Amino acid sequence: MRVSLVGGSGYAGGELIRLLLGHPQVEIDQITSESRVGEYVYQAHPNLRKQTALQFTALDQLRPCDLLFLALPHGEAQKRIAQFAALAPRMIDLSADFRLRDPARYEQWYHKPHAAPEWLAQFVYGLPELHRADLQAARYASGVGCNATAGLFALLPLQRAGLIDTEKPIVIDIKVGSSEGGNAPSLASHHPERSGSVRSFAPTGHRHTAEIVQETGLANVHLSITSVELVRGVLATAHVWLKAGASEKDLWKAYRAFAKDEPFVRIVKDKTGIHRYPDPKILAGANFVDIGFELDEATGRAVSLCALDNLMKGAAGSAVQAMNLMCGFPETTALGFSGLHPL
Amino acid sequence: MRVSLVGGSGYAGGELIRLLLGHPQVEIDQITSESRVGEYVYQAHPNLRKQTALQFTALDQLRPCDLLFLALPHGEAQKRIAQFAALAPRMIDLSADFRLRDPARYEQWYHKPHAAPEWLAQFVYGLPELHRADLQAARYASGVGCNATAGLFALLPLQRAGLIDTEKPIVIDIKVGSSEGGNAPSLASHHPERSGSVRSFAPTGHRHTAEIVQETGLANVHLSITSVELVRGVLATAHVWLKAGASEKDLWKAYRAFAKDEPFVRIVKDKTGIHRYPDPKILAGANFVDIGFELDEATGRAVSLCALDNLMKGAAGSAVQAMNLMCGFPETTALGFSGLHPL
Amino acid sequence: MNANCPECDAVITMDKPLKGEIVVCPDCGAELEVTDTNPLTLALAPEEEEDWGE
Repeated sequence: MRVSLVGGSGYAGGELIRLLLGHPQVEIDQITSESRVGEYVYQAHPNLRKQTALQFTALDQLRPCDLLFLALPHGEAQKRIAQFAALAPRMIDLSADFRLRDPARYEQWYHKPHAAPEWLAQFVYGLPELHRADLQAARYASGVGCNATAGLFALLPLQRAGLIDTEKPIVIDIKVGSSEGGNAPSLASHHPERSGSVRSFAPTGHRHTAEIVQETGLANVHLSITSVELVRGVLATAHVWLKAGASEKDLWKAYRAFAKDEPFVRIVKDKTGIHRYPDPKILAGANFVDIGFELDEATGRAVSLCALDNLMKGAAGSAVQAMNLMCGFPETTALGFSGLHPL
Repeated sequence: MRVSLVGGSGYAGGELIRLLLGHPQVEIDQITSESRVGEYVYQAHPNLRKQTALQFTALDQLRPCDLLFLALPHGEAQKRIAQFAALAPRMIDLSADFRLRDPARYEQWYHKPHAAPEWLAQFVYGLPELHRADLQAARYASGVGCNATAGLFALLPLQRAGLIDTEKPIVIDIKVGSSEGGNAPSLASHHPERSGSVRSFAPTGHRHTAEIVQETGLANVHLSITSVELVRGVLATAHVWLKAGASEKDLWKAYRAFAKDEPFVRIVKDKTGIHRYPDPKILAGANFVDIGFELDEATGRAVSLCALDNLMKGAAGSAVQAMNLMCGFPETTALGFSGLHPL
Repeated sequence: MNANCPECDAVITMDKPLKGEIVVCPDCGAELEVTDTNPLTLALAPEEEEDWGE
């Protein structure tokens, strides 16, 4: 199968290329980048040196292919979605443009009207663990927000088991790395300023709240994002009040049920050792979602934890997983890397 | 004034010695350490090379002095408090042994009965911003818990202004550095394992909750601690629901009123630049407490932020500040270091 | 023979369990002690709560 990638010079694009190069059923035809036209792919992605001889092409040189990945900055894909759709029967857009079903909610969170609202209903939200069947039948899939994904996986085991007291507020405090900001430098990302900082860059609101509300139906959800000394990785700490009487055993049952048939979801809750709860550090480059929990029985508060790599399960990994489902390949193809330890 | 320090080989002890060496009214007589008897102080604290020629002495060599600092591991001071009290008219204990007024609450959080409950009432909780008058008249003061201090300062401005809806839960998600764990190595603190980790080491409960409940009187307080890639520093992110109608202006008034007469409390809430909210990184070695907030008016949730250096305002800095009050010295003496930038 | 972990309810199978034998739960890593073999019953083996982090 021939695939092409629009906007391949960013971090998520680079991760996607790395995965696709390792995919037996896929051959990359073209990778576009307006800023790096003519350069070799490895010049933007040094880990891919001698892995591909491809060079970045201009957007207007794009040829038809079997599946088109879009990894443009937010707001770009929606302007030319029809033009892209004419080039390939299937598309996966990693940006935020087609994640929300409701144009009004898009405008509320992204502060401008959607440029192609009629297309929104045609895109399936690209999180396989939530929309496996839909994706198998889908032509178009959106990517996932990395923070939203971590927040979703922290809530889903509890929600599916009906354990959440929806009257009480849910607080999700998310710790993130610097790669979420993309590869455009700024004073904020200047090393002497960024290294070792613990920065509350979105204390109350964040766009990814909209995806969590859409995909869980829970309304009383409150996000807060703090960036820490990390490049890849997200840790979501969700504070959730459970219905009266919920016990530790109920939680184990809920998390085990959720993870049972999911190849990439692992439960991390140990009583001994130094890896007792999910930690994104060891997930760099892997498509795993580690989930765990702790119950404060005295107050009925459960702290649900989720760790993942924002560039993998939070972006490129889920995109390839969605592609596998859409094209009938085994779901875990090209996603077998287990992460490194120590790192 | 002659002071001595019991248990001077730890990080908090070392920070205390650094500060006392810079205090014009104070002369350090003895510094004890059972594990390093006979060694020079700088061998444990390299930053103090050529700053002091003192050597660690054994506990049983301790002579009477004007004020005795205790920086022993938790549980030790309470066993010999009478013996220490005989040596000095004033004492400041940096450990957790005498922070809680109520012996029952101590046993609940520290899982063993207090060895000298009758002494608890004689100690003032050593946070100057909360007990300035008491400290001026006090003979004995306890230290403060670093996480508790950050949590307290995140709540106090709102509580004093009567803005908190005490029916709703308060969630404080605290990010900490590795120096909180002390200088005893373990597999958990082994660099290849600790560096770059985002570790939920106390997802639901932490001893410092008891101090926050004691000092604020708020019951509905829920802590969670995550250690990140950092050596010194604490950032408390408190999620607090406010009474209906509380506005951004009310918050500004509350924080300004709280910080007005406090030399070490600074408000950090800017609309521009890269230092918009409190960040512990630039507070290393300084006694400042940076507080800030963001209000989500749609939901009435305020996110109150507090950053400090766990070894300074969270331990040795507050101890010296308390000493200044107890001994009638100007409160900011020897605490003027403003922190470094860039760091 | 099967028994449930007292901590997390995971099903633990042992073929020839011995009384007093220690086994680690595959799901939650808790150390369990065989307190009876007919039927197989497991109890949390006492372990002191070491402070593993900061």
